[in-house]
Amino acid sequence: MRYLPLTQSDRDTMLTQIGAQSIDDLFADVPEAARLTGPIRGLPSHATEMAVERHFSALARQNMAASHHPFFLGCGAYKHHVPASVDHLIQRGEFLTAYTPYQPEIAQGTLQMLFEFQTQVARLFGCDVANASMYDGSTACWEAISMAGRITKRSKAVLSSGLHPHYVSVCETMAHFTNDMLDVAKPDFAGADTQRLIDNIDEETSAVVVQYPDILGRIEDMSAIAAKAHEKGALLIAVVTEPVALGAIKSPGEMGADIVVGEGQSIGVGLQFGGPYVGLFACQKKFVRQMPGRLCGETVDAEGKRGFVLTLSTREQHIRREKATSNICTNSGLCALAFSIHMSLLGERGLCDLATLNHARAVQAAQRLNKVPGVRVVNDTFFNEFTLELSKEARPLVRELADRRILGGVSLGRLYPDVNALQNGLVVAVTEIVTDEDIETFADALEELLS
Amino acid sequence: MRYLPLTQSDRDTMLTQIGAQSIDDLFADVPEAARLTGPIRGLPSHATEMAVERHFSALARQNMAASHHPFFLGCGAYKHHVPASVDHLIQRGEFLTAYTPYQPEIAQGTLQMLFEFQTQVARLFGCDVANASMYDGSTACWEAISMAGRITKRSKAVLSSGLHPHYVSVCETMAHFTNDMLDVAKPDFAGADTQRLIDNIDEETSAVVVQYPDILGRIEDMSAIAAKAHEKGALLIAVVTEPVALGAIKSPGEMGADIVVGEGQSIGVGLQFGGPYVGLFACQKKFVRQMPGRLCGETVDAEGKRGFVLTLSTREQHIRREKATSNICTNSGLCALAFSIHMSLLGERGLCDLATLNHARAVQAAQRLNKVPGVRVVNDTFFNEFTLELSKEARPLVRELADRRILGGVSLGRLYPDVNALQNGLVVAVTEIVTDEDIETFADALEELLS
Amino acid sequence: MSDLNKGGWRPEMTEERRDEQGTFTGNRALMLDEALIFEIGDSETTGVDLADFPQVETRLGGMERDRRIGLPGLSEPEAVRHYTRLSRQNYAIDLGLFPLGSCTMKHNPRLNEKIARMKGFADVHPLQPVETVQGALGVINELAVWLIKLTGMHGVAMTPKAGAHGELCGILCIKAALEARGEDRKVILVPESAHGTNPATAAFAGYVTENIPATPDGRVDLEALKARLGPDIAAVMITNPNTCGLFERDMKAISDAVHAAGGYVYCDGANFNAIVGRVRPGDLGVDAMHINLHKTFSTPHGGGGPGSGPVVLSEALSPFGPIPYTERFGDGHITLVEEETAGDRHPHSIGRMTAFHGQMGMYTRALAYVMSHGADGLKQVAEDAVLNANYLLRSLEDVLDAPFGKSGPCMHEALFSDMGMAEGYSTLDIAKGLIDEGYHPMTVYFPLVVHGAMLVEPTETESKAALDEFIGALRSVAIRAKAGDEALKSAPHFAPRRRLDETLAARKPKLVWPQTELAEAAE
Amino acid sequence: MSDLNKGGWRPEMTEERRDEQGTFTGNRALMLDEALIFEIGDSETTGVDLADFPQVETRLGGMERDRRIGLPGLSEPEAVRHYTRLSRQNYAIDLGLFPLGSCTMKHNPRLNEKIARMKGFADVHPLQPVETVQGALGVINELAVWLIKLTGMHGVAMTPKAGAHGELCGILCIKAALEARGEDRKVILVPESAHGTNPATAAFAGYVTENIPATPDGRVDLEALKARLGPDIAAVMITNPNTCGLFERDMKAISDAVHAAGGYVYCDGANFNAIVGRVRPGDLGVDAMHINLHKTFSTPHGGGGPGSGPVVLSEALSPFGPIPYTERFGDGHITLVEEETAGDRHPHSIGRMTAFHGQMGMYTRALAYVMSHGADGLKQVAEDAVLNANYLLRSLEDVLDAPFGKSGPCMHEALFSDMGMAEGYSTLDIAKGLIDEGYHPMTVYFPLVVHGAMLVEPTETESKAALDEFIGALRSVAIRAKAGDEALKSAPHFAPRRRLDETLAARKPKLVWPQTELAEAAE
Ligand SMILES: Cc1ncc(COP(=O)(O)O)c(C=O)c1O
Ligand SMILES: Cc1ncc(COP(=O)(O)O)c(C=O)c1O
Repeated sequence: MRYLPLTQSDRDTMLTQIGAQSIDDLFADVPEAARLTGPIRGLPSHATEMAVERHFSALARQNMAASHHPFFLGCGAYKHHVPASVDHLIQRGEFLTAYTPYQPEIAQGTLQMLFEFQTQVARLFGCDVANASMYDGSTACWEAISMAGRITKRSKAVLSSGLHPHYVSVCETMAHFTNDMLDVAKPDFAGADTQRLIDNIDEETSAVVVQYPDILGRIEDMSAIAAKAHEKGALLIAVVTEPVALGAIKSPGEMGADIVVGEGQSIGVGLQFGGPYVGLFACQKKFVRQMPGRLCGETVDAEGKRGFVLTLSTREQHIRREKATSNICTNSGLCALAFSIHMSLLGERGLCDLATLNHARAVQAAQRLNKVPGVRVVNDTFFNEFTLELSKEARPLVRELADRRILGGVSLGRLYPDVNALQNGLVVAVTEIVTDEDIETFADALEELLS
Repeated sequence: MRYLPLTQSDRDTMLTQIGAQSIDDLFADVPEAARLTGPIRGLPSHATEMAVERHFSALARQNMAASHHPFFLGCGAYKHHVPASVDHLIQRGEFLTAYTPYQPEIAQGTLQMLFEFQTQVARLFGCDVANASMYDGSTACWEAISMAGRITKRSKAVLSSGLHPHYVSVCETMAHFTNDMLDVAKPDFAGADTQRLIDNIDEETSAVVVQYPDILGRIEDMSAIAAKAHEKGALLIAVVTEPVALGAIKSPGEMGADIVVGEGQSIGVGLQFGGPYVGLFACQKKFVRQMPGRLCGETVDAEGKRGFVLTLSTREQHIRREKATSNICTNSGLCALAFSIHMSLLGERGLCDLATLNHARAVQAAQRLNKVPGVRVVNDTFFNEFTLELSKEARPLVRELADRRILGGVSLGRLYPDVNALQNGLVVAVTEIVTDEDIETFADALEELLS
Repeated sequence: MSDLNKGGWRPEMTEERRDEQGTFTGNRALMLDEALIFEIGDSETTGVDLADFPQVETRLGGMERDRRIGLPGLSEPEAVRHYTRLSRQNYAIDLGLFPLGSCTMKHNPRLNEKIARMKGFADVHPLQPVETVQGALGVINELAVWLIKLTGMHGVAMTPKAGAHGELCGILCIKAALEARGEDRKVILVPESAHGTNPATAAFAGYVTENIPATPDGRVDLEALKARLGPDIAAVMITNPNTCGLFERDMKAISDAVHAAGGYVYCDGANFNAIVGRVRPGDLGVDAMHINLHKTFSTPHGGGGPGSGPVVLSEALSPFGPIPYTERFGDGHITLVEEETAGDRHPHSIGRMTAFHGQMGMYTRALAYVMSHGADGLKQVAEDAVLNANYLLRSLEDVLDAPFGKSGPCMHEALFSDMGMAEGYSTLDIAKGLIDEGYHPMTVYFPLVVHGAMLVEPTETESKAALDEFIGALRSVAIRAKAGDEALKSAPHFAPRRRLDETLAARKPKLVWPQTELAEAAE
Repeated sequence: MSDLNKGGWRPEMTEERRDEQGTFTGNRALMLDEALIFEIGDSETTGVDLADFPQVETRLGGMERDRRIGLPGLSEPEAVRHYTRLSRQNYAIDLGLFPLGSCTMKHNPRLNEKIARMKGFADVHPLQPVETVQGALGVINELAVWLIKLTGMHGVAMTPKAGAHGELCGILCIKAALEARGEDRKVILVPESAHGTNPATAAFAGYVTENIPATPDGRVDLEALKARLGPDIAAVMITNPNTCGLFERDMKAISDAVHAAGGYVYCDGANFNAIVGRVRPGDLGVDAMHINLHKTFSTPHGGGGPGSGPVVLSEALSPFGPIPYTERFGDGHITLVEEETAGDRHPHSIGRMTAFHGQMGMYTRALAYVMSHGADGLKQVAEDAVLNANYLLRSLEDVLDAPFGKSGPCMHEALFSDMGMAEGYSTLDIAKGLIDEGYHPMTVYFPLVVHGAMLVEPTETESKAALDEFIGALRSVAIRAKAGDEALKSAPHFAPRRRLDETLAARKPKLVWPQTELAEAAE
């Protein structure tokens, strides 16, 4: 077998040397009843590389790949062009096949990269510090609520109706078992629920959670929410699912967010059918010891040279066990690397230009689609994603578009199957990958399907 | 521009520091008349990575890729399954972006690999030594003839009719200008021209050149040719275009070949529409100082540690200039690496099994195709490639097969447009990538097209 | 005669800037130092070219950014070099044996990398209509079947993002099952030798944890455990094989006892590599077990992640598994059970563990891995992993103390303590000495139950020659630690950095590069 | 109590095997030694799994192999590690500045690697029906158009496999043109500063070579050249910019003179990077010039190749270009002119230079490169390359002798001599000193016209900061060479190997691993 270096004669020699009769001797502690005598039944036997590759090629062909079709999906996962050098670099064996950098003398590559990543994320979010990544945006969101609970010693969080419904679900799963209270609401085409949030923050509130831009693509100023939260001793948690937006709009930190979490997939990582992604987690300095996850810090070595280590580990499970700030261990290191490389390639100029380009394309698309009879753009404000209200239910329409080889957005019916008022909503994302032709094709198809 | 690190302010600073008014000062030696004032006209301006990638995707889609269709082409280029690790490893920046190992202290990676490659090639071909690669099989073939000329001080080479016609062409191009004599002939379904070769070797003959297996896929014993050549003071040059064959059949060295050249594409490199490929070049020890190309040799460093260097450079152009054994400089290093990695992964067991598998599939295919009315298998012997004589002209038929999405072999009409007797010939290669289904599909299509 | 540089400008760097070892750059031939992106890049440089943008009226609603962010950019050549040079300061499986106990640092096949990058998997959006992602759903479903059969369990929750997330999912399912029975048990029992994520997870899910006592031979004390069982015990969390490298002989009896007391058995499956294809946890009475695809199933660790932690579930727990999940119909079509249909099809679900479908990129790799090995090959994996560990154990126990060396064969890892080292020498010195020898050290100071623990896991992807070389190096270092070799106290000597001051890092945390320094560096 | 190892077996390696620096393995942390595949592998091990083969009656005609070959095999983990470890003993552009004069070691964009691997290019057979490879032919054709326009020439022969092969192709075209005129000229004039391939090529094509005299300022001596022209001169081969880093001011006059004397002008285009987009060789009267796609057009050097050397041709030489080549029709369809059609379409062709269509894998990369830069970007490439070189020249000329420093601005490379070093110190010491500083040395001892030549070519893909660091390092080393620093004589100190004994290698060539040693090693 190609992955197993031991030859049969190696095995025999080694068994003899350690005084075992056969390999079964080494499994002597397994109770008789649980010992299997042959390979597990009902599973195939080994396969050649070629056979495996062909199997997957056949499966891959059953999927419509984003780059082969006009593509307008967003809602928490965005398709951007990722430079080829990113994927080349993350495949360097020294990055790909390294473990968590617990031995810093031979892990400076990963550590320095994490330090750079943390700085990039903190600056982008307008925060003092950021950690070395979480699983994804949705789990980071719950971790932020949980952290706010530890800080405020309160257990009620007020969630914006504009928070991604899957993020809400993840929080609900956890809150149900931790006896936390979540104040939730569903989105409304009429506008964001800033006022509801402000009204509902009270002395019991640990945090108010606002997505920016929100699930329908709207951009709202969070300053007033932050002010009210701080007045009541609560924290403002901002959630960013499209970090590219921050090349064009104010950072949440500027508006007073105490914790900012986000999904970093959009930069460097790609769609990947939902994972692995990379959770971004930043906060203001005073909360650093309540942060979940790994942190990389600068220090010096025995010769006084600058170097990096994982630090403040007394927050973490491997040191603090049941008293840790989170149970997270393995995080999303390689995706953080991809994010960081892509962000270094962009730089401030590139990120801002990319944001401007995305916005410009989205505005063009919104104008064009708004002209289609039976289509109304819901948003007053948006970055690269906006919501259409259609004259028909959106969910079947999305399938019809797919039949025409157009991946035409995310229907709100998929996200909110139980909210009648949203069934005609279609969330459309437009990034730099969308061409004029794509927009025309989409508009034409919509026109036909809606008439 | 993404590949240019100088900023405009860097440029200005540097120009000022070196005392130039403008960049034009640095081009002052270019005569006025040849100075262009702006970008060259008629060429597009810079393009984004995404735009370039899309351009090539569109071009790539216009080609029928071998792995997407039943595929039976050979004749000097073979499709084998190359393990994914090969391509991963040759993309290591330290291999990919290194230069020729002229500074051995920081090029031991490339050098040790070349030493291993040379040993693999020499052993495979049954020779004492091999060089660090040539451009491809066809140019290696001429280099061998040229080398035989230097050794024997004669200038007539007898070429087997089974030698790849493109290789013959390359030799003819050169021989025309170097005033060498080539005794050539066209292949014949009746059998190999071993006797012609033996008969034509005389005291003027520098070398006799025999392809093994030959262009029609036939396998002939070269021992008698070697004996006659040696008797007359000539050399036997064997040419191997499908090195996988040598996992199943005797090496040319065993049969008395003095120089063995070949095309290494088949192992590790892939089809690549004809290039880059890798020329293999091996010979017996006594001829080593007449070899063309680079050689890597073992030595020790100042501390006595084993190390490798390029050696016997007095054969080469950079030292010997017009007296060099060849003008070759850049060779095919990275393809040699791919070859060597794939060969190390195979090992003797893997190579022999691969050869057995290829042969078995080919025999199955030959049996099946031979049953198609209007088809006759020409070969008595073959490895993984054989020739069919069809009841129709093969060249248009190959195009008709392509219309049915079958890449059904190489027509002899393409290779020998001027030899009438060969127009119904179709050379079919069958490697491990061919499935039973592929064979059936091919046979069925042939049956239809020939009826 | 050139007109250039008449002024005779020269750079200001003739002065000697050489360090102790005599180089100007601080480099050592191929060991290259590398500055931070904040020192190299500047905010106007970019390594990405973009199309011109059309002029439009913005719809940003007055929220335009008006401050600079402070993100340095690099041209592509600078970026490639920066990250390539950084990478060279890392150790990795691709460089050599990586014997981190509990981490299963096995070879990561490159075929899997290739497959994960096929556009049909890598370039698909999680919210595409299910009809357009049948192949992607197929991968998830096929892998689910493999995991269920390999473990002999009833169901599997695929979405957890890593081992700890899988633990959380399993514990929540247990909590949900108890809730469904109307019970509110408060305590989870966890052995002291357990990985930190076990108690952390229990706490994260709102439980209190208590210790499970161990026997002197390194296993769960069945009688003591039984004595503690009762109506307040929600579950036990047991690692099997355990972190001392031993198989829990009494696992089935433990499960039976826990079940009899109305609790559930959570098994930490991080060490599944020792038994995959040879023992099915389902046969031992386990209710939930996470599988680290980034351990047993060869997906790369990536310097810390991403991983993937599917949890296999018993029949009792399966109804509570999270959404979304895949269901295959007779005709081969696959559907996704999520919010809309969960109400009917999966009413007891705990809900979502994560936004989308989990770690697709790891599923492709893991499925490619299990298909490559097949059921026969996976059995061989376990056997070779265990053989390699036992070979190591027996090759080292005369120079390193093996506290449980007499407790039976070890499984896929061998545990040593620091007993017998010279005064003032510790496990840390052995670890740092191994670095100089060209190895990543083993796991150190874990599990906590052994003093100065060294947990050595070679995995099955090491050849005998590689093991022998490692054994030689470790013996040499161990002997030096016993002899009190001074040089060992200051190891590593040859790594990119000497020992790093972790106390300083924690005392005065510098977690980001200061904003002001960018401006300066960029000048 | 374990029953294992009752005999108390221990490995036989407790004895000290530590080297001078104190390690057992000989490794230095991340600088890892690596044995040969013949020492690691054995002939029964394989890293490739194959399908079972059907039993058939063989058709090998009794030629079955009956001896063993002696090819060692490695499992995949061993292979990945072997080559990864080897790679780490190399310097490369990806690691740092690689200032090899005449080699144009510029950044190799990763986009190009991705494109070259698209199945539509990488997985296509050279003899497929042309209808099935229109996109591949399109790449060749598009690149041909770029090369013709960039050089202002009439045609291009795409198939040559590298620079020297391009030279050969160009010289054969010249020979064919002369032959067509019924002339048999015997001599090609080549300056002493020319690259070795120039005279070697001329000789390979059956010519004798003679020197072209140079002026003291480092350029061709036009008057002396004119004096030598005559009916025996087939061609001159001139490198422009030349290998002293200077532009041949008189190039047009040279061409005119050669043409007037009935000869042809071959230009070595290895240094095209200095002028691409700014000067068209066609405007200087050149008849043939090869272009190293692996220099100016960024295709990777790969540790020695593969390259690609298309030759652009003047109207006079175009009829003689090799087959096959592509022709695009008005409707976009592309045809391949090869044996069958050459008779009608291209009757004077010299024939094939190589079996197939040349270096497809390099065409894709080069075309991606020129498209990325565009005509505007390529002009900037030349300007930045020249600026960087001049900046280096002026930053170093006070510590290193620049023999042609007063001959005008340099082009894309700067030339220095060893004048002024301390007794016993040479260019070699500077080169080896740079290795310790973390750099690949410049080209040394070439061109031959300068004593102890050092030819430094930074390329345009280096930042100012990278240049400054290199300048500092080179100044430091140069000053040490002038001061006679002992340590420099034994440099490099930190590389994987110290200076290697090249004499020994040549005196007792060991070019392959001896067969017998495999058997031994495998035991
Ligand atoms: C025994 C054990 N349990 C649980 C975990 C946690 O797994 P993960 O890091 O994937 O969250 C680990 C991994 O380090 C482990 O070794
Ligand atoms: C000036 C010059 N001419 C010709 C060549 C030969 O090119 P190649 O190595 O591609 O054959 C080189 C390359 O080294 C060169 O520098």
